Amino acid sequence: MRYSALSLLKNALGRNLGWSPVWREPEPKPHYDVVIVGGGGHGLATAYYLAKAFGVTNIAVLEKGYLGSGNVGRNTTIVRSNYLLPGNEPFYEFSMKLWEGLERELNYNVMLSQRGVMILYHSDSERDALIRRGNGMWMEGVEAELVDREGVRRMMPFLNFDHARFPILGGLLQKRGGTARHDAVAWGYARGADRLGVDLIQNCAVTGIRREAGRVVGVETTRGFIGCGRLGLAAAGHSSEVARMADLALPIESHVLQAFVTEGLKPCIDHVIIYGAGHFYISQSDKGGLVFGGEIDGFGSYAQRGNLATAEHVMEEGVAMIPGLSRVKVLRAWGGVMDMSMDGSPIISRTSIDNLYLNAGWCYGGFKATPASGFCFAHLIAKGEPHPAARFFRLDRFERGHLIDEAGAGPQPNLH
Amino acid sequence: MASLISCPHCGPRPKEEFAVRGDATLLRPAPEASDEAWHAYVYLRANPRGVHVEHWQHVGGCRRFLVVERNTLTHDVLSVADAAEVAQGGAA
Amino acid sequence: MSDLSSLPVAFDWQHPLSAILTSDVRAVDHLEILARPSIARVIAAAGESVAVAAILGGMAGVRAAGPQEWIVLDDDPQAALPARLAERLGSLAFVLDAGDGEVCLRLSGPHCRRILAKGVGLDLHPDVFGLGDGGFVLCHAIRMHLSRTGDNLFEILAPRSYATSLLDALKRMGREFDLSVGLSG
Amino acid sequence: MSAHRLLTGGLIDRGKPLSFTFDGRRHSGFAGDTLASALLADGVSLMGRSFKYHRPRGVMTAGSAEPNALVTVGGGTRREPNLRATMVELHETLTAVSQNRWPSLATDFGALNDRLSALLSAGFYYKTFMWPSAFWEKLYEPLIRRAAGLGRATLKRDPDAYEKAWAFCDLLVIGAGPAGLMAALTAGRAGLRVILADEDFRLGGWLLSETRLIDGRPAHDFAAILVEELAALPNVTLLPRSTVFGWYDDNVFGAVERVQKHLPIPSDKQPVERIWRIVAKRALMATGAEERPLVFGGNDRPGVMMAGAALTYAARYGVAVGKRVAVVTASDSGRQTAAALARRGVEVVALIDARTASAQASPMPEGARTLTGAHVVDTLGRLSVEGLVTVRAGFEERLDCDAVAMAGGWNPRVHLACQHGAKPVWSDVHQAFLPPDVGPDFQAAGAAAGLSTLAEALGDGVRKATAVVADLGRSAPTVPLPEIDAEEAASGAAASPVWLMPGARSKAFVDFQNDVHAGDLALALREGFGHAEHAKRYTTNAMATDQGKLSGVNASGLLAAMKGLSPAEVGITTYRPFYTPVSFGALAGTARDEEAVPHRLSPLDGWAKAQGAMFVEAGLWHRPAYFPRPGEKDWRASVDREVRTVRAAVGLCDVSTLGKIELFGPDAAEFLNRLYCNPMLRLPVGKARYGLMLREDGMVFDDGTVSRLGHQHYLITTTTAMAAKVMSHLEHAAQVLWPALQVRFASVSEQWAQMSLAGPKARQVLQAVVEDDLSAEAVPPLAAQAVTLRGGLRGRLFRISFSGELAYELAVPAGHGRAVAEAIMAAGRAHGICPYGLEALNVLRIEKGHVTHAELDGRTTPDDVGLGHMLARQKPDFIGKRLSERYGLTAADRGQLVGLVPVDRQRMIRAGAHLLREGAKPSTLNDQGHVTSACYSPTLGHPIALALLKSGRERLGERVLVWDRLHKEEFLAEVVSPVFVDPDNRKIEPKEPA
Ligand SMILES: Cc1cc2nc3c(=O)[nH]c(=O)nc-3n(C[C@H](O)[C@H](O)[C@H](O)COP(=O)(O)OP(=O)(O)OC[C@H]3O[C@@H](n4cnc5c(N)ncnc54)[C@H](O)[C@@H]3O)c2cc1C
Ligand SMILES: NC(=O)c1ccc[n+]([C@@H]2O[C@H](COP(=O)([O-])OP(=O)(O)OC[C@H]3O[C@@H](n4cnc5c(N)ncnc54)[C@H](O)[C@@H]3O)[C@@H](O)[C@H]2O)c1
Ligand SMILES: Cc1cc2nc3c(=O)[nH]c(=O)nc-3n(C[C@H](O)[C@H](O)[C@H](O)COP(=O)(O)O)c2cc1C
Ligand SMILES: [Zn+2]
Repeated sequence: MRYSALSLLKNALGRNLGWSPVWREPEPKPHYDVVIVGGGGHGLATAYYLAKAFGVTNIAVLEKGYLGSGNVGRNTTIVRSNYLLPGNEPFYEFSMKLWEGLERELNYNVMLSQRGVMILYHSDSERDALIRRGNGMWMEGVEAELVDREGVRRMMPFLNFDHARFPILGGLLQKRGGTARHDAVAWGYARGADRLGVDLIQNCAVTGIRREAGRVVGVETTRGFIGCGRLGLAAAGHSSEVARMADLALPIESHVLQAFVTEGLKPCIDHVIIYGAGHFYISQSDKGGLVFGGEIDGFGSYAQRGNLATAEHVMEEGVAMIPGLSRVKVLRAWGGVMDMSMDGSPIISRTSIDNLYLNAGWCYGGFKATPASGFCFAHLIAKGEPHPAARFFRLDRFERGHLIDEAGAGPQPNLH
Repeated sequence: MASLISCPHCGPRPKEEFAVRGDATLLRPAPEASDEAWHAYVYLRANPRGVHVEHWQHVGGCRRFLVVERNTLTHDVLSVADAAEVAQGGAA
Repeated sequence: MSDLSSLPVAFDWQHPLSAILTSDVRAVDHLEILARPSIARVIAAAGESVAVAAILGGMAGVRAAGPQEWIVLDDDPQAALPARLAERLGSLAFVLDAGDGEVCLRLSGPHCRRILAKGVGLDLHPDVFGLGDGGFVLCHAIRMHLSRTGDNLFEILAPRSYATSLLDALKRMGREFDLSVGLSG
Repeated sequence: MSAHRLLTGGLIDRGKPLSFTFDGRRHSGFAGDTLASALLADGVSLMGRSFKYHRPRGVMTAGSAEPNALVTVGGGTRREPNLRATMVELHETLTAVSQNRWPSLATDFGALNDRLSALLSAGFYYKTFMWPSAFWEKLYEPLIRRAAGLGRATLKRDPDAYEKAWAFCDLLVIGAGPAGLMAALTAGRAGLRVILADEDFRLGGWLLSETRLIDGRPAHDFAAILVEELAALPNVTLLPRSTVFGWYDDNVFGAVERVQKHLPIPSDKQPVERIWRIVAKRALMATGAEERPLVFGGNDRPGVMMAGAALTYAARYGVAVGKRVAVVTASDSGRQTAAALARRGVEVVALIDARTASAQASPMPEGARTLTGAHVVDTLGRLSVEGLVTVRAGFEERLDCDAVAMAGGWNPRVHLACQHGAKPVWSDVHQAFLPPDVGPDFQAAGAAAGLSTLAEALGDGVRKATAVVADLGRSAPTVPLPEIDAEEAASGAAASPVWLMPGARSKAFVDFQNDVHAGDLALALREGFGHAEHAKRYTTNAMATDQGKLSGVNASGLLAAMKGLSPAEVGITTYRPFYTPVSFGALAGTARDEEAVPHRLSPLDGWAKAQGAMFVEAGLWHRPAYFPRPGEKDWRASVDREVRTVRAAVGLCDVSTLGKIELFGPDAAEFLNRLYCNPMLRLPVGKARYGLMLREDGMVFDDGTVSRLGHQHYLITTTTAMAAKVMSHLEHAAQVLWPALQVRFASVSEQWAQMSLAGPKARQVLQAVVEDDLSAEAVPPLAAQAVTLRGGLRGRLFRISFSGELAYELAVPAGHGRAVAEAIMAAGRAHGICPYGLEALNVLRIEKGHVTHAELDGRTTPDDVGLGHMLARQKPDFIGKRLSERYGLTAADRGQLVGLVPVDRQRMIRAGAHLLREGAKPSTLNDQGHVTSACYSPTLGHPIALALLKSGRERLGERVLVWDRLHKEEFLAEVVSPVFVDPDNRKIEPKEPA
């Protein structure tokens, strides 16, 4: 059913009884040309583009929980393409462009809100690093703007400009950056893929990868064996667990990142703001809750929940940046299991097994990557060669020393 | 466990006093070991969902590196020992 | 060289907290800033911690500071602890002068546990943290050495550069109980 | 007496009237009232508007589950939105205003949404607003955003203080109802360290609403006696006004205590709120149960509320919620409540029981009609309820009433026990979700464990606490249970809940605040969002400020009913902190503003201040940036002067913040040799050497100096920023990598004040304060030795130069630092000495091509920054050796350190500019590198810069385009050697004494 204001009106008159399911609930077939493990944003987008742009149609996405139950449904929804390194910037800009057409592409309003993303700086060296970043963006044709202190004050008067320790001196603004509605992205791609014939199979955990003669022939699942021609892994925080089923060890650690939302407030923060002196970012959802987060908890975890100490630290930084948050109340805290790679950048790559492909290592920044990740992974699976925008995201870059280390923190994931 | 770690030297202490270094099962290869061994040591991680052995440093306390056996799914801590003692085959 | 040391001391010594305002009245809960204690850090040489512990065992002012490490403290600035200890311990240990690097504070009074609970994640109940117990702890992100030296008496050693910040934190923690602050001596 | 205040009873102090305002109108209440009870007493039933449809709403509960009566309290910087009127303690001068309405609560234009509700069905926004695409940003989204939210935050600086504290106990009891009080008493008498926390300002839980006598006295008196005994026990801590909001790993609980929120003007000696981190050996969840609303048409009209709440208002606050109350129930509990209401003097006009006659009969209030097997299909009235419509056996009837009390059964408050991921367990016997078994450390007691009677709750508290006492190795006293008059019968198997009363004539709400009605859940199911978590996200059920305390279980029940499943199969959405919302301020505690992180002050801080330094934050340090003099028009003027003075005469700079680590032991040399990439074994005693540490991945980690003070005694320095990391790195190497090496080390950063004296006149000046001979023969470049200062003070002297000048670093015990610095300044006055700061230091080092963190950013190899010659590949091993050989780290086209000089000498190069070949089009592919550091060189008289340029060392003499698109600048620069000044290092040891 096509969505539009008209269909909404028609159905309203029919007391909304006319709507039909957004996706089927098919039984798994015995064999697919391509099986994707993981019904998160990336897995669903991959299936969608495989069917839409690369002509593969016999596809299944296997999801152990419900669609969108992973990180796509628990992130702080920031989308931007303001990366530092040339290995990353073109890819994220490609993603940004796909975002900008996504509602039309999917006939689903993912509520992309290009309200502007501001990274604040508090010292001369932070400013210099942002200038480098901004000029790198312009190299890729991406608009960026260095805003001085007064400019920032006009846009965000509630910030703590007078902080004697970490005064706000200015910021780097990407106007096209913003937020998108997390769940809608999963649902929109799922609906789109389903309409193109992709089987979305929920409550179907992959428990083994069957190989014959060095090639993958299918996967064992909680709903039985499912054969496949090619296998794509898009399991985010669980990548290591799934890859282990094919005896692959990955350059990845799984860490928990918490996110938070406040009670609903009348609009008061109009941009996405990233605090440079610490690790804090905040925006206001269209419902009115302030959605924010900070650092990872710092230890390996698959528990999808974090600890109080980290939460307190996030609040400390929040109040340092916006003193007036003090009387705002935090409603809920949750966690996601993140695939932290050893250089902090993603992997979209072939593996040592011929027909097994890997999409992982998204750290805390893979939501914004969803469209391009899906497109590039589909490209790789369908054509066997990397999409140019993702050509640096190879699994063997660690062995070869072609690292893409935005934070310069080296091979210790909890520092990225 | 991640609210508290029982340091064998200092007793139970809040997590903020510790810094996590990562997988403690990895052994630094000999200088002449293969490229693969070095790559595995620096970059590849078992990253288990379940019991994991990690290095935590008690930076806010005694500053010792500890070997912490911990379940990454439940956050239960199963054992904590001094890393140097473990490395030298002492109390494990 | 020897005649140089007989020259008058030309370079004043300054306590990092010498500029603070001390309280007008001494309240029941009080924080005393030691004027200039003699402080030494002792690190046992490899394999010698038992021997060092045995020697230090009999001394006053010895605080455990982790495996193989101790801090020794004497209120008297003339105690010249580092030199004395270096002599006593010989090759068993390395002795460092910490008299300039650390400040020493003493917190006393009926509420001192409640005051410390506002910064230190340590159970200070006497059954758990008894007389003579001590160790490094974080207090408002500052690593300090805390030990119990009496029923309602705690001693704090903190790095010099953090002294002002730590004092501010302790004053805030004690505000509810009108904690007073004063320099000793 | 106000309209609805009962003449007697209640735990309010009728001798203490309080006046307050709501939406500008004056009201009065009594001490002991909440804002909600006082408003109800004054006949105010309309207290809020719902989120989406702006429907008029009244109070539903008497506690923290309140979804509707959210108000903004206070003014100015103390204004606080979204407070539950049911939890706000009344105090004199309290001002409250309603929210989410315009222009007024009674007349709200937003209510137009209600008319359009068919269009605004669940998830409507995903299906529209897509065309034309520009309209989303410009029109639709702003419209949606305008409608967002409930209260308005000020975002002004908060005048109040907050703090955090730790607490440790054997047993934490959460909830001070009958179960919790008895548990605390049992454990307290046994000598355990007990903490009893309750979010209410008065301890007693349901005992404060109970209408029967206990041991012959009113239940609240019984509670007061228990509380009194507990308060007297030294091992028991009572925490009223304290909500336990989270259960974290290792049985650590988070609680927020509202220390002064109930006072008109908080005292500044105390925080307004305090976070407790409670480390509990054992904990009991005695949090009681939440009454379940009934889902029927019009169940949201002001005046419709939970039956238990109606009783609490009567019993505890002396308020009749209506003059004619109808009770709607699907369980015995509603009948009991009706009876209790009547006992408290509230007129119950009807009891509508959805169950048929087979249901157990309970005593009925006199004069109340009883309709069994009846359903409510609608309520009447506009801004408050005036009646209801019931249907029984097909016959419709209108009933007059001004309040409706609904009793859909009880949901144990399982929240906290489910925060680690265990799901609540549906019980067919209880027809409710019970807490999961999460092990012996955290157990439920009383109504939270599914028990329904008072006697059971009291007994369970004793029983569970007794088990804990035994478990912790103590013996428990016998705590006798009190006598209760007219104990109700334990109801045994609960009746099956009525998830939806059939035949609704208007919307039947499930989630009141977010306006989710039964039809929305049906739509979600129809569209494929039938999984409980999908339904939550699609409809926003249970996502409001009350987090589904009233709506969560009902949504499960409804979905289950629609799917023909048991609630057990549908489950319930995930519980997470916070039990109720917690302020940023409380969670941040004292760590705000100046106190956000600790300050570190150098021992020379006082000296620098006296010299008029301008300071800059560098990590935790407060460091002098430059020392302005009168007449200097900007910082550049000061910096240029400082640089020139160093190059021509002498300057003094505080370098105390460098990390300093002393190492001892037979293997210290070997240890250092493995840590640094350059050779360290043969460093002579009395000498210093520049050293470079790598990470294991081959990138530069830190640089500094290594000095050999004795045969087995070394001192290394680190950069200020990396001091802590290097220390950990050493500890890792010593404890984990090579524990067999006999090396010991300690940070001595705090012990020493260190100053750099640089410039051609440095030797003469220094000689004035140092007794030892400072001639080039006695103290040659890279000497490192002990020295004696005038008067006998012992220090350490290093001949180390960062500026390229004749330079010394002098270290003295920190306490003497200021006096020594002052003496040097006095001695140097005749030579034109000046203090210099970080800015001048930076210029001096750029002029010499020395790298700092701008170049050593974790992505550069020694070779990248021109230090490839330091890599001692012949050493058998050092950290970073193997992986630095990888192809990607040795490729010829990596960025390499070069110098840049603008062709037009007037152009200022900026750090962060990128580089392009002359004539090349800007693109990521064409990018040739970037400027890492830049400054104006007073020595050369023009701007200079350092850059990482692809294959840069081969390109000296080439012209590149400096491209700074952010500043809309591009100009040519010449690629030169990174050493701009004195490339042959002649100035380090001037031939002629200057
Ligand atoms: C708190 C938080 C905040 C974040 N904020 C941002 C942000 O602001 N901006 C941004 O760009 N990114 C952000 N991210 C990162 C982003 O959410 C992730 O990088 C991205 O969602 C990961 O890709 P995905 O959507 O495919 O992952 P997921 O949604 O996690 O998908 C993986 C799926 O695989 C399934 N799966 C796993 N194992 C198996 C198996 N054996 N069998 C079957 N299925 C399996 C999982 O159930 C899951 O549904 C954040 C992440 C978190 C946790
Ligand atoms: N069927 C039923 O379950 C039912 C029905 C009606 C009345 N009752 C009565 O309820 C009583 C049950 O006694 P009880 O002691 O188990 O419960 P209770 O309701 O008397 O006490 C629970 C207490 O816990 C507090 N609380 C809840 N969550 C909290 C949190 N997160 N932090 C801090 N405090 C919190 C509440 O403020 C309350 O005071 C009995 O008197 C019983 O008769 C039960
Ligand atoms: C952007 C965003 C906004 C959210 N807003 C709310 C909210 O307003 N209310 C709420 O209860 N939860 C909100 N959540 C949190 C979800 O309820 C949920 O906790 C989160 O998606 C993780 O799922 P889980 O808690 O079921 O594991 C939000 C989540 C995200 C990612
Ligand atoms: Zn320790």
